[in-house]
Amino acid sequence: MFKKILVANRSEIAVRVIQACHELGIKTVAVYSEVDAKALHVRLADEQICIGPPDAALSYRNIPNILSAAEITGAEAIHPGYGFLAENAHFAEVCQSVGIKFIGPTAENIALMGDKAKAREIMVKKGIPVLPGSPGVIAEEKEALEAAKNIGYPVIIKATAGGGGRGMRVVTQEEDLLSAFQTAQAEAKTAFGDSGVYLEKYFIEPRHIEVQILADERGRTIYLGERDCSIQRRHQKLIEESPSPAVDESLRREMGAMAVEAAKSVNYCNVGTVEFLLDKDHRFYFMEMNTRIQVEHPVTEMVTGIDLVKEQIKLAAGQPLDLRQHDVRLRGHSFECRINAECPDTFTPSPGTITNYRPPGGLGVRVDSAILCNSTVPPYYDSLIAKLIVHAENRDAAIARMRRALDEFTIEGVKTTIPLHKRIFDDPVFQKGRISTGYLERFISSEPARVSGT
Amino acid sequence: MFKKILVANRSEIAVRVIQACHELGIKTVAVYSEVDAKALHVRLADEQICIGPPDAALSYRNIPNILSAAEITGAEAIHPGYGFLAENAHFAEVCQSVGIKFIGPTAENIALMGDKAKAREIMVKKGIPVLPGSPGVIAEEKEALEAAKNIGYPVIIKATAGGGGRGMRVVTQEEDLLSAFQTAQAEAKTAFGDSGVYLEKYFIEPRHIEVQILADERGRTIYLGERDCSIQRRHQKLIEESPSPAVDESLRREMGAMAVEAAKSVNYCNVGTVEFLLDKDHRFYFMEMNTRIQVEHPVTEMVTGIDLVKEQIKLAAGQPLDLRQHDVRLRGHSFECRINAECPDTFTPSPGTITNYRPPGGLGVRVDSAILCNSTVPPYYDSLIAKLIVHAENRDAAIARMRRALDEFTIEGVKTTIPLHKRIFDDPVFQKGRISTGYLERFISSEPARVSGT
Amino acid sequence: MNLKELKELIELIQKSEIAELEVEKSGVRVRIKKESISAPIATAPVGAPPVSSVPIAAPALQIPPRAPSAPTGWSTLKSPVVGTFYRSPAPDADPYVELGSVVKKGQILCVIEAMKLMNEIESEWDGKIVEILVENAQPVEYGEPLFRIEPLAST
Amino acid sequence: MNLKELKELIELIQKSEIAELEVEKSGVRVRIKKESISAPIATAPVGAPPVSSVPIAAPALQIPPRAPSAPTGWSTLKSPVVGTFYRSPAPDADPYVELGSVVKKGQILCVIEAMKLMNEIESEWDGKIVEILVENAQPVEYGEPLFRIEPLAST
Repeated sequence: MFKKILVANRSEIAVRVIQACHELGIKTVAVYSEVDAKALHVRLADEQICIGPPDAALSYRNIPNILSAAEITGAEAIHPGYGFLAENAHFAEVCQSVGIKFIGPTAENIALMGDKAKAREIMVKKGIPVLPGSPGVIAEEKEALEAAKNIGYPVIIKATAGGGGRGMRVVTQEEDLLSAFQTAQAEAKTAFGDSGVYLEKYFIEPRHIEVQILADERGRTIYLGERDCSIQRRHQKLIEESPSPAVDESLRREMGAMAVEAAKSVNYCNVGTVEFLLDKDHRFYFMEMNTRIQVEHPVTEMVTGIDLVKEQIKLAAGQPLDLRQHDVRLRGHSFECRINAECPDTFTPSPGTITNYRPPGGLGVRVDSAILCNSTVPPYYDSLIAKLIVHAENRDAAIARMRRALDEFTIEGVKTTIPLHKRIFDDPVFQKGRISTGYLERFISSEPARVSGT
Repeated sequence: MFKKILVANRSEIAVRVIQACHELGIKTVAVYSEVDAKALHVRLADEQICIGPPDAALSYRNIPNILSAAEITGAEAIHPGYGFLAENAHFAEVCQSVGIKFIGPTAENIALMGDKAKAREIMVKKGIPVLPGSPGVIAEEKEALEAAKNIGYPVIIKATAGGGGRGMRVVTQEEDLLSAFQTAQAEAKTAFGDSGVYLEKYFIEPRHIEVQILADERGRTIYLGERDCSIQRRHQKLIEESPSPAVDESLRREMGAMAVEAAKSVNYCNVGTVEFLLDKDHRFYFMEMNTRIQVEHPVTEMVTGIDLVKEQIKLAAGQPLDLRQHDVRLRGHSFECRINAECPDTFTPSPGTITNYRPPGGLGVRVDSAILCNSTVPPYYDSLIAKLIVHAENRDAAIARMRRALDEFTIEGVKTTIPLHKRIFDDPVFQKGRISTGYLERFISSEPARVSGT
Repeated sequence: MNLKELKELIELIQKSEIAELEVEKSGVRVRIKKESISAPIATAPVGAPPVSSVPIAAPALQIPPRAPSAPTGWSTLKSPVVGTFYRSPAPDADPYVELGSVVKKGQILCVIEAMKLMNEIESEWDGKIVEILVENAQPVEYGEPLFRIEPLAST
Repeated sequence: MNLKELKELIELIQKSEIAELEVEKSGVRVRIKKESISAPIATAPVGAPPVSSVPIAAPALQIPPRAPSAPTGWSTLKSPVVGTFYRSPAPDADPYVELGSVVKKGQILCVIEAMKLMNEIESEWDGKIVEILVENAQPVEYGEPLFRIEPLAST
């Protein structure tokens, strides 16, 4: 096992990694930009090294300074957290070349999964369902009819040069295709000066379901249930839960097996997440694989009782996975709310000084945060400042627990997404688990216009 | 189910009860003394009623004011927490007479278990092992020999008028009894002017093990594993854990069955705890039954996943227990550290204003507290200000987690027992689980003398 | 502490011949005192506020005021129990007192019902009722102000 | 902050003709400065330690002073990288500069080894080396002060 790990990150995930290291008896080195000198991760670590100015490109993404920091402190491994250098294949490679263990999968794993077209190709080869679509631009009507038939209705016609909904047409049956195809081409031509369009499978109210996997160097790979991350705004997840209200035991086993297959197909090692789109008919499609610990990993920890960051470090140290698939048993239900320092109505960032902070406590409540009273939320980084996670015996009880925990949560000095979370957890549609990736935009637009929240 | 509950307590347990009520959709009424006007339980409750001056006898123990508060707010039930009126049979009776549900067992249950001699008598009748001892004062040598033989060596001779160790003699074998008996009588005569002595079983390094039970009105009774509360100073528990390192599955079943039998023998209903002394040879003896929710209930919640306060409220509302014994499965290991506002070396209380507060967070860490930044710890009440609870996959992992959580815990402005907890969790003897009720006094006296801690 | 407060502090130090500074927050407390020669603090020019009274984030910590304080000289009779406030002994009876009533110490001013018991509340002073702070049949908590009384010179 | 540190502070203030105090902890920062008339700080009697160097368990809010600030007029050259500080290009070579060396802007003052690369660190000013703040072969972090340089009037 490692004796000392450098944590190449900041905020709550740096704190989370330092906690796991200390529980494993491993010393920690915090790196920080000048603006983070008083941050909690700096306080909690055994050693601290300033690696640059506030701009992340010159500090938290500064590969030479981070590696030098590891060198002068004698750290044997680097934990990248998420974001910054976590999915930078070059960084993983340089780490390897200088003999420092990168806590994550291999540089090859990262590079491969970062190339979405290549990853998709491999999955297709392995018989894993991927998002159906036409291979490229479609010029001829006949070609469009054939592609749509192959994909299966409904399909969406999109402009290759497109954006903002223009040149887009959803077609639910064959007889409407040709007219929609022509309109889309004309619209694309007018809007972008390019009439090129392509076809994709159109999903009505899909869910974002992802499967957590753990894999050791010998190829033993298990899955740890799924997370439902359908509550998103502009592809930013806001609330996650495990298990998904849409996944039953048999679907879980099926998706789990596919996720394990996806990981094995690239000789994946360490923690990883396979993201699927799940349609209304419970068909699922591979979207991509994330080769890092994820923001929402706690909900999986709560229902499985497995410490993913500790497991991750043990796997990186070359230890064999001592868990078997049958050891993984889900218990209860867990939610995570991302508390961002932003206006809960306009979503504009709200950096500043936190003048009062009291996290909720009690049974089944977990808070991952790096907030200290009088600490500042600098404007340079991600607006995520805390994660509120609850666990209870079932989904209804977990909703009740989250509502009371949100009520108890005190953060003053910056605006946060707490009021929005409260409104979502009060919504009967959400409470019934009738969510999809379109839920949040619809929920927000259905609310009466509001003045800046508290 | 109740619509509104009055919480007749303060500090962390009042907060705990309010949290459970809100999760069940029940409105809450906080009562408070003048000094607690800004306390967290007052803030969190839906309604607040001041019931008297700081002196608890005139506020938190003021039965007329508490019942009037319930009356004017329309509360249907009163949760007494622990301490104050929680084991006051008269209060339970008055509640019943005015039609307000006392959340706890019946007044008869409380009265019976409050009468230690009577409780012991009932247990003996039911075949439950009790602490062996002579029935009363022993005057004759022959009588002493016979009593000692019945009890079994080692025995302890105690002065009936005694205290402070005088008139006490431990006897490990029969041939030493008579001389010790005579000396004890003489010593008792000199010290207290009364030569009366009696005999009791003497335990070497016993453990305090207690079994949590749940019982509904129809008599269905289950046990929820045990808690080891051996870490005590002057009979005040400081650290509790579940499961006990000294209890294996077969002993757990045996003690559980006895605890259930003890509860059933008095038609017990609601939550309760049966306290046993466990000797080195794994024989156990009934000590007493506590007829309330206990300070240390969280460790049981962590390993069983069962919310005891929610269960307690449901039972008080007359709902049948929907858990069966086979539903109760222990998972992992849990510790609780009682954080008292007192000097960690001299144990003198340290009331004052909390100038900085940041509880630890992350996986497997729970904090039950009512502390707010800039809140005061008044000198009028118990010094318990927070409970730090951890849960992990096994005892070693739970120790590692507690150590890191203690390191993370910031409380400034008052002295707390945190430094003492850190030292105990660093102690290899404690880490190996070699604890008994004598552990803490011995540990403290074995430490080098220290100046006032931080 | 904001910029304004800091400026005040600095001005104070600059203007005064003696300087006394006390800062306390979040567990750190600094007090700096500088005197020219050894003039006692009492010689500080009158009019300069004592520096230690600058309010530096000083949260009140004991009993919060639950009602606006009365004009100087008025006394406030507070409820000694929790219950329901009644101005008269029975629904159809006259109130014990009205606004402007002159009352004697020991005279009953109202009853508070608690647990079906009527607690008669007596005046603690000789005086005139100048405010009645609770409506009839309203619940009151411990310490809740009931009446404001303008004391009369003791006869 | 303990009593001893406070006493030191007070003594300092009392003894010195000018007083400059900076206390910072837990998010509150207070800086008090008093000068007799308006003499520049540089006229402080040599021998009295600069007040700002009193160690007051002072985690700074923004960029922490990792070394005492220099007298006015001195410039501080800080490390632009993380690595190991060497005063000479090779173990057996002479140091680039010594205390008192007069250097030109752009002149190499030291190397910092990072990832097996030797980063040559150049002076940003014409001036005289008045302090060398890091020992040879010691690790340095980003922004760590390396040299104090007394600038010379530009030629």
